[in-house]
Amino acid sequence: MSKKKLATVWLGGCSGCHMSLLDIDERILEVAQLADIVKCPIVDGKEFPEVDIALVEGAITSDEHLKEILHIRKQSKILISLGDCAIMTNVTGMRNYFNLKDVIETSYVGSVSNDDAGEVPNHWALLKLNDKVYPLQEIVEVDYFIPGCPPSADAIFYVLSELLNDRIPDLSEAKKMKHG
Amino acid sequence: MRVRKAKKEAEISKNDPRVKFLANKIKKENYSPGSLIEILHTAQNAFGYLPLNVLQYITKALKLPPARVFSTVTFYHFFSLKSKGEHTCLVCTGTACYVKGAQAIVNELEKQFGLHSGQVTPDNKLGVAVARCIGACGIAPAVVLDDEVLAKVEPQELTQKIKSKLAAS
Amino acid sequence: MSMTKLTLQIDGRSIETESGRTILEVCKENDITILTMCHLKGITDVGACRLCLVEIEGVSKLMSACTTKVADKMIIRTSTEKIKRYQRITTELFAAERNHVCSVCIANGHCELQKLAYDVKMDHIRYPYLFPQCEVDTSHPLYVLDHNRCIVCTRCVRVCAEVEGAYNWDVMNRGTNVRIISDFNTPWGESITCSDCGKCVEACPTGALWPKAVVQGQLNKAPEFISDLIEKRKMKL
Amino acid sequence: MNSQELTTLYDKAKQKNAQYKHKICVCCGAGCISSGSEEVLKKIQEEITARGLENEVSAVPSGCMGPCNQGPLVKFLPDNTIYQKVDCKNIQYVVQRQLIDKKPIEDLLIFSDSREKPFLNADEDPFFKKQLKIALKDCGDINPEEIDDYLNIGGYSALDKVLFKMLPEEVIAEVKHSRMRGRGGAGYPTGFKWETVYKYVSAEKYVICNGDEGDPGAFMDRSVLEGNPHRVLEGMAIAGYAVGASQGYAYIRGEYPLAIKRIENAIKQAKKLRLLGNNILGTNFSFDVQVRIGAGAFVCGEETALIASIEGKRGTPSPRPPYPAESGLWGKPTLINNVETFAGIAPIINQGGEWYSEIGTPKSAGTKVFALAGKIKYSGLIEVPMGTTLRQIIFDIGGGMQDDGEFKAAQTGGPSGGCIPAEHLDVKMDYESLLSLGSIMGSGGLIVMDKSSDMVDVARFFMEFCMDESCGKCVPCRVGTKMMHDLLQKICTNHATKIDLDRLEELADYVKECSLCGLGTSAPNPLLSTLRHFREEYENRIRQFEELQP
Repeated sequence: MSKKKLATVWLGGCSGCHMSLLDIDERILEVAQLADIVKCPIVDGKEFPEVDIALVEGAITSDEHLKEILHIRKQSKILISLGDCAIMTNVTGMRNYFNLKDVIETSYVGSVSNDDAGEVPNHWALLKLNDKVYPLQEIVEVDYFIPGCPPSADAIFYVLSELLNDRIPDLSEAKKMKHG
Repeated sequence: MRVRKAKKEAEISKNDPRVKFLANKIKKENYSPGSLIEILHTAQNAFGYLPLNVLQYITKALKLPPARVFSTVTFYHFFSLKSKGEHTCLVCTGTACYVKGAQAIVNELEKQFGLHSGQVTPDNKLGVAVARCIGACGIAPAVVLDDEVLAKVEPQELTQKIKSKLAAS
Repeated sequence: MSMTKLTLQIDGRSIETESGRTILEVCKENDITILTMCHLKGITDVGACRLCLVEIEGVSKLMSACTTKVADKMIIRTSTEKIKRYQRITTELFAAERNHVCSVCIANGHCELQKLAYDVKMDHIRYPYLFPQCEVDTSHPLYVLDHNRCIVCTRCVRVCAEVEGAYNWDVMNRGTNVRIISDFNTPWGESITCSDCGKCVEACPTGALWPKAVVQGQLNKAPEFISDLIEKRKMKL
Repeated sequence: MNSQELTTLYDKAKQKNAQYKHKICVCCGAGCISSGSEEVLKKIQEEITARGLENEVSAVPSGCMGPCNQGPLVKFLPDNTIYQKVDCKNIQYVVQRQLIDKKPIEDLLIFSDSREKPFLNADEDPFFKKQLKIALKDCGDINPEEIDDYLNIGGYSALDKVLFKMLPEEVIAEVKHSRMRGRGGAGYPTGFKWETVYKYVSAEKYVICNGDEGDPGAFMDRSVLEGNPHRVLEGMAIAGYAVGASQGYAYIRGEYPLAIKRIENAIKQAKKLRLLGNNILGTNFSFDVQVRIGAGAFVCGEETALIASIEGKRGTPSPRPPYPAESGLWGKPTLINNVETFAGIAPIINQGGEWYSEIGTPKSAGTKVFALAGKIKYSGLIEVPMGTTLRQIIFDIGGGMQDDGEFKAAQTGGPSGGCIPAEHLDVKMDYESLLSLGSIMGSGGLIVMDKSSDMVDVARFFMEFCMDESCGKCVPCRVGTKMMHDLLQKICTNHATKIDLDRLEELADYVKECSLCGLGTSAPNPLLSTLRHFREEYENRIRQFEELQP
């Protein structure tokens, strides 16, 4: 069995899911035996390569994310939504009940600590936020979901090891599903 | 026990002829909670809408829980908690009217007066609403302007008519 | 009303029981799981959440177990593939309707909706979230009403009216605009009918009603307390 | 008053009518009123007086005559000549030519603008000739505001007959024998419904007339209530006698002020003659009717919701069983029938169930009123035997398509029904045939659409209606209709993919199977029927969008 290619992605989220991924601790060696981690927020690499499995954390909040996820979908055989932000927008999506403009004004200008002295940053390198935040499955087809905020390390490892061994994971059977 | 600090609404005047009218109706219905909707109809006809103090009056008279009354009022589209304007324009958007261009009327009203369904002009002169079907499909598209049913309405003619009404008042 | 013995079949099991009971009661007595949300033992059933739908042979419609009485020789199926599929959709619609952000919810870990999601194996929601703008009413000195987490099961409404007798709550508007209200949609703290008893809070299955004295992760509601209370009230001591 | 006195009343009414050589009926249905018919009536009455003809000619308002978009309509009896679009300006001329010169003005006759040769006797015109009127029989010929006019045509004789010559069981047997089915939409056999209520033992029972006609595009109940309110009251009283109820409620939409006014007036008149109220016609039978006004909620057409509304509550439906026949209004056995159903009762009693059962098809007896609207030449109200084909209705009666457009589909049953495409134009209009095409009879709304109609948008329109009218009690209807509407909107604006369509279909099945009441379970029907007959319209839009994707 040839080694599989694995990538992890960090979109609109807090990186807590990646922390949870690291919490699989020494079991990462088992993963490493079956797969090469070719792309990950802490591995340098410009282009998103073709991979067998992509673990995507976070929701789609901006044009940039939208472009990224469409590209990732094309490059990946299996796409996994990792964590509540990717699946249900979670905290990232809590701005969806308001106008984007109001949200930005409130954060940068109106917030108490600013004494009304703040201003909305406007730099070309900053993300251009979309009006609404979307979960991944509303934009692309998603193959597996690992809910949780963050998902447990056990759940992440379970799904990875099943897929790397060409088995179909079923979180509900393993009693590893967790919302929130 | 916490201190109850229910906000007081303006009392309704016992001398108001509309209140007397309402009181008579409630008496005629024997203070029966079952006649709540009939009484609300009477109140709305008299007041044009259902002000909160009128609801409180009805609630007390019928000995109903306030939440029961409020939930009933908000369930039925006929009842309004806000004043609807001196002149009202009700556009029927039933199937027949829709097929024959009710949407164009709604659009024209929005264009001319900036009003969506359920809105009133800031000066409270004109209110616009849509009805689901007033049952006058043979004369579609139909509009009710201040209780007058207009047949086969042309958007521009309607807005002209409204404008002359507004100018006259 | 005289009770007559009757025999029926649920999921292939032959069960003896008495007339006058609902399918849900009979299932519970016989350890047959039926998912519910708007049901709370002791208060009037309304058949609103549609989770307890069952198939009955010879009946073309699915029937809600909480409101349908058993009859002799009834053949009932509670967990066919079709029913499971519908239960999952119901759960998804619950979750997509309001803003159920488990990770920051007071009821996280002690929520009946969350448990339901595990029961129906809901790992994600296939329908677009509605993200409605919902209010949080903190005006009451002891409790909070958070419409973001409300699923409009109306257990609070019925407990307040039927058990406490205060009738503080009801439902306003219709369709997806329905909201639980106190009095004339008055802030809860200004209600003239609420007796501050907290029964609605115990009855609420989610994080929509909660006591201010609790921090996240410690909320532990006891709706069965309400059911016990109703039983005790029936006793003549 | 007793039966004897009723006969005297009949004689009196006959005498009163006999003195007139001519009767002029001016349609004062809501449609014609909005075209100015009340003014026309006033002018005609003035003209009659001016000519000193008031002892020979009576001019009265009447109920709906049918062709609503030709109004104001004026009918001259006994010639049965109908003038259309009558203008106040030419009344003098019309009266002169019709009554004095006996030379009817062909150019003003009904359908004169579209027929080569209009008919002097309107009943010979295909629009009327192909109809068979039972429920609407006297609408348009009598003054709905005068009980004398109803008595003159033998009104309340059916009530007289059941009170003195029939036992309640016999009345029920007669109705069962007629094989009449409920005209409100579901088509439940009326006689069986009556029998069920009759069998429950209770000191109090209720009869409710469901006039909460909320389907957009339907105005049958309205026309019956406006045109012949006494017929409905008589039907209700007969039902009350048959099932053992002494209190009736007429629940009428608040949107129908004229219907409310006329039925209230009719109740007053009937009570005065003791045809309603205590000890009707001197018997032990008492029956009173109260009007309840709806407040703008479509769901209140559902029986359990309607009951909640009459009790003064939110009109939210409750799970059945228990059925209203067992535990309805105030927990008592309750009979609920539609306006049109009640309007059909007196003829059944007078002419026999056998007569009625021979009209229509074996499974759907009798006649049905339809409200024709949309892209059809002659829109308005018609009544035909069950089993008349859609083609006959649209092309023979309705005069075909407006502006000679091409027929695309007909929508029946409103938001609970479906669309019938051109290849099924020869479908028989009866309960089973419509059901087999994925539509329903419903209460009788019939909207004709031509090629300019977008079927996806039609589905979206009805879904929006259901979403707005959902009471919000059960989850499938409350959230499901909203989700389906959003998905349809997405398809309409060309933003949807194949997956969206799959989701939509799954939701449609779910909402249909799981909703608590009829509004929810039938809400997906317009969607499902357009998907069934016009699937390519959905797929084209999806293809268009998917082709745009990189």
